[in-house]
Amino acid sequence: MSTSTGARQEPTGAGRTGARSPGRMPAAETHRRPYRPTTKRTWFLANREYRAYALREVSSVVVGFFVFNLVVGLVCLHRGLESWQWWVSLQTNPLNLTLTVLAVVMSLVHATTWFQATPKIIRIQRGTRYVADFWVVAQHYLLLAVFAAVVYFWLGGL
Amino acid sequence: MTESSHGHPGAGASAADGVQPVGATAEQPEPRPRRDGAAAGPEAGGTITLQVLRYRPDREDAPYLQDFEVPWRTETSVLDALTWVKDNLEPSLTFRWSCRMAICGSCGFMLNGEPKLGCESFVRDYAPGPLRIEPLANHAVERDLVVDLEPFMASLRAVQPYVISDDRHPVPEPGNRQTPEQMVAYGQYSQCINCMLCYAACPQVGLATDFLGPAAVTLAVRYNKDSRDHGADSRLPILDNEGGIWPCTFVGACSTVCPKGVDPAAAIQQAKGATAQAWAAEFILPHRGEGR
Amino acid sequence: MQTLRTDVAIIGGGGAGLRAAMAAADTDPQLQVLVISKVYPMRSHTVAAEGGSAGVVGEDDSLDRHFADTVSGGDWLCDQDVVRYFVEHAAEEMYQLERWGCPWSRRPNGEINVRRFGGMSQPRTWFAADKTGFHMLHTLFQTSLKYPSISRLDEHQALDLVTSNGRVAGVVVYNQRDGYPVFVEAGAVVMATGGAGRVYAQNTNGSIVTGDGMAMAYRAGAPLRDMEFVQFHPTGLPGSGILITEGCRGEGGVLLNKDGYRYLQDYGLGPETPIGSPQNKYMELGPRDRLSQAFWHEQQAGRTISTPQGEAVHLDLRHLGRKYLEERLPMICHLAEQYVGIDPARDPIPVRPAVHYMNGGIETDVTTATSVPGLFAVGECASSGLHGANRLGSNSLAELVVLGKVAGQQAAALAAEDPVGASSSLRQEAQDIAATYLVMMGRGTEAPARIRRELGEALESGVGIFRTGDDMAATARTVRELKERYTQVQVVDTCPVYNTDWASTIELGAMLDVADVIVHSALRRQESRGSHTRLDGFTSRDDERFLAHTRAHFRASGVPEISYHPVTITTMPPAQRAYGAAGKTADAAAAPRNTEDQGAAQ
Amino acid sequence: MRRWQGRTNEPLMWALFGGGGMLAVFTMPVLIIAFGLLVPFGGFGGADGTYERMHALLTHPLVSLLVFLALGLVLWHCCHRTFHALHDLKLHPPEIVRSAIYGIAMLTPAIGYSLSLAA
Ligand SMILES: Cc1cc2nc3c(=O)[nH]c(=O)nc-3n(C[C@H](O)[C@H](O)[C@H](O)COP(=O)(O)OP(=O)(O)OC[C@H]3O[C@@H](n4cnc5c(N)ncnc54)[C@H](O)[C@@H]3O)c2cc1C
Ligand code: SF4
Ligand code: F3S
Ligand code: FES
Repeated sequence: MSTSTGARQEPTGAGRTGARSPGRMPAAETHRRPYRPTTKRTWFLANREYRAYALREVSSVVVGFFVFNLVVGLVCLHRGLESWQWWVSLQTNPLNLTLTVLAVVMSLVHATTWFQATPKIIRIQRGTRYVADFWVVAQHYLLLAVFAAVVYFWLGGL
Repeated sequence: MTESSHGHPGAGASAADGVQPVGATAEQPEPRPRRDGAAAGPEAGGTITLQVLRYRPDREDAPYLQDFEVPWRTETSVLDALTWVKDNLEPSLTFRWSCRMAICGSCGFMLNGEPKLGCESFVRDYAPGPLRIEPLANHAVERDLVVDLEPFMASLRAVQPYVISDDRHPVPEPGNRQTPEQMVAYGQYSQCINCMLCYAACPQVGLATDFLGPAAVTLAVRYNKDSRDHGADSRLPILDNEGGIWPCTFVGACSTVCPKGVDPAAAIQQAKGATAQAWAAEFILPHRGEGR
Repeated sequence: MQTLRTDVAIIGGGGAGLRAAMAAADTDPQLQVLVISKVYPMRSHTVAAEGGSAGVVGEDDSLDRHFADTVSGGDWLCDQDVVRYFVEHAAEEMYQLERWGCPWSRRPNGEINVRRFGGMSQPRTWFAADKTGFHMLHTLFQTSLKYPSISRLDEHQALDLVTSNGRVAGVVVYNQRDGYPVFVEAGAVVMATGGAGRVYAQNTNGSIVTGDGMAMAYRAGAPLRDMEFVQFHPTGLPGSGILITEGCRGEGGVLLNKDGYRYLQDYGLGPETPIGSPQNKYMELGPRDRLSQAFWHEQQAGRTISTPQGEAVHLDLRHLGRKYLEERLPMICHLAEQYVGIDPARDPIPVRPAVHYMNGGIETDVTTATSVPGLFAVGECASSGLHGANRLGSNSLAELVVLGKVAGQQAAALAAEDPVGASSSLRQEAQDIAATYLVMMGRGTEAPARIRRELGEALESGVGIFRTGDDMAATARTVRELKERYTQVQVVDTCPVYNTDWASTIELGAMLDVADVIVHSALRRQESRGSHTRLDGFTSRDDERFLAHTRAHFRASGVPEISYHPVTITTMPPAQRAYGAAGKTADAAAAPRNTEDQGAAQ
Repeated sequence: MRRWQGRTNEPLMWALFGGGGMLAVFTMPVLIIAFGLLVPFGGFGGADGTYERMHALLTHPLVSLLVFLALGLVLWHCCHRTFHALHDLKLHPPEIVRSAIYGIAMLTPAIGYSLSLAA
């Protein structure tokens, strides 16, 4: 055991007069040799929960691509019928279509994960209890349905 | 240092003076209450292989797994199993524990890669094994299953986890009134036992070394939401900071693993909301919060 | 060797130590206060306390009642000046905790709520659900972070006190994280290291509750007092000993034997109170010693329930309903579910007595000063004179803060007026102390785990709920023999950092010293009082000979030196200790000065 | 506005991210199905029919502005997550990358709107 070294440490705090930052006393010498594991770059594959998280994050990227697509569409709309027809037919392009199908799936992933998460941020307290998550989530689905209906009737020309 | 085989561990230290620890023939672990009554399952038992991470800073440069064959019964917790190893096979195996009733927060380990309290996890749930026991992830390993808690202790202190009063809100004598409704606002966040499971679960803790982390932020939120406290402004600079709440990307694993249902993920997201509000308020009223 | 200089050194980061630290810092912000703890403070065993903390509030209660309950609960072995001081300051400290943020349970209007507790004539137990100790400890610890003058040595194990001319001048500690010993020089030392329940095989205590501080003070010359009074809690889980709080009974839980009969009515605690309306000091709300003894009798009569972990009785909470249980006793529900697979709303919980609390400890007066100058003691490691022969539930947590504050103030005052200077001879002494412990690493032949196990069993059999001279003598011999074997104890591990093999072996040394004192104190007390109950002819209280504190002094070789000294009695002369219906009459006769409110007593 | 060591503009970034997310989850699934599938495959009649109905409403400069802003907000949300995903991959991108990513979110609708006005 080489624990007690000969070197005699001078006192760190000088008692009544000594000012020292609070908290843990500083170590004078140490036998520590901590091993520091590092996070692997592929950590997000390690378990189900991380994979779900990764999927959620990726879903935004896909949704983002579609927003891009919509912006283009909107510009085309402004530029006249021909442009618009071009954009509409572009959507049926197999590559574009694949992306769209992926976007549908991802937007649903995106929406459902978001809906699951919101009750954590929005907590409605009633007396000594919180309103059950179910109601917060249900409200969200209702809003989604309302928007869907509006778009459906608008585009359907009703 | 050779990796020892089942029932023959500890070739290292004890060999020095020719004394071998008691072998696998030693006594059964201390009995624990078994599942009983309505929920009783059949009395089970057997032996299981524990693969325990070993790292002794004076001997090894890198950790390795050592196998131990351990007898168990229905009521044997993982902590009991480790204690049995320490008492009967390998006295140098090091891990923290105290209360053995899931309240002191000492005994967090990675069990087959998942952060768990050793005293509240039962071997029966891992039979037939093997069960891998490692120190909490995202922490520096001091020795065997003991990890470095000092960074957390620094975060804990940083968030000012105490009631802060100010001139406009003098503390009433003899004490405050606080309705059960007001207690609910922070009650859940006051249940944290500082067990660090959430730190082990949160990837951002591993990625951002200066992240305050789930439990420390939760504690700040606990006080911010306490009707007796007026310190939210004072805690803002710690939370609204590069290493404060922002490294959190709402992975949510912290809440999944929390043994006390604290839900740190919720606390952090609420802190983000409150911080954004404070930001907006200062944007509109630039002098808000200054001079205090 | 590294030397640190501080004004007040507090050994122990539990409720008592932290309260003392804050009081010392408040007394004189110029002083350096150092909290030394072998675990991070929030791991201290105060965290495990469930039920609550006593403090008189409200119109229906009075300080005199709390006083009377405590003194009779302690079977008149309490120092009444201390009890008086304690009851007068308990509520004030509970409010202090409130202002620091402790989440006490409340009434709907926002006022403090109190619950019933065993042996207390009124509901006066403050509680934070069933995690009172947890919330108190975390509140204290977190609040202590506010003080710039409080520093800490976490995960530093205290090894021994250093004295200079009979005055305590510091303590040698071992830094587990960095792996070296440190000499802490201090103007005053406060011992707040908690109990020693781990000396018994079946106990409700955590692994760190090993009586280190008691042993350190004892070796430094401070007597250990009343150590034979070991409290058994009637409701531990069989096997593990995990505590099922008295709060369960306070809320209306009942104890049943194997025939489903509420057996307590047969042991002077009746008449049976109707299910759902518990009454203070009746039946399940009798004191712990009586309830544990009743269990023993039932077991002798074969009316207990056999479980694989030994005999048990049933604690029935079913009538309280799931909603109420989850609100008032959430942790109990969780513990029962986890550790015995029981849903308390559907099935009764098997329970049995387990060692819970050391009523005795390092002798102190009302100022927490020990007989060794410079050394104070507080909390479970101390015997302040408050608990006498049997502590009432919820008096201990309150004691931590009431007397913790006193200890901090006293230590600060001493450190300020009489600072001890550093001297090289002291440092040499410290170095020698460290060396005697450090050489243990990598030596010896006797497996400590085995000694520990045998010790626990010996104490269970000799100084358990009921005692006889023969059994005690046998246990005394066993302890001696174990102490002998301990001189050859084996420490395999030689790693300087986090050497828990070594650390727990040092704890075992402390446990042996404490156990030795327990047995010898018990052997000499030829009467039955409080938690010391004999079966061999000394079955009743003997105020003639034993209305006195037992005092055990350390002797380097041989058994402890036992002597007696008088109990301080101020206003409440010894009377019969009775509960249930008998208690009502006895109380009326015995209680001091409070005759005006006796009518509402029950 | 108070300043302190380490303070970031993250509250603003996060608030916009949250707003965009909220908008995205209520609208995007619907918009993707409607414009990515139903419109191109004649779910609402021919392209000229939808053109009629949409052109009438969406070419109003104010409505158009609002729509571009909304799309920008959603894009902000997506870019914010993309940026953090880089961090998750242990790529700690320099400031310029960060500016570029959030820049996409701001420039895309801006350019779109100017082109529309020009049309
Ligand atoms: C399960 C349980 C439930 C209880 N419930 C109640 C209740 O409801 N009401 C009530 O009034 N009482 C209750 N009690 C009793 C009460 O909780 C304890 O008596 C009290 O908490 C002891 O506090 P303490 O501060 O003295 O010691 P502890 O909290 O045990 O702290 C001891 C401190 O000393 C340190 N220490 C010890 N040895 C050393 C050393 N060698 N070197 C350095 N540091 C050291 C430890 O690290 C720790 O920080 C309960 C006890 C138990 C076990
Ligand atoms: S929040 Fe939960 S998991 Fe994290 S430290 Fe606290 S109790 Fe443990
Ligand atoms: S897991 Fe980590 S990223 Fe946030 S929600 Fe929890 S702290
Ligand atoms: S030992 Fe205390 S939490 Fe497990």
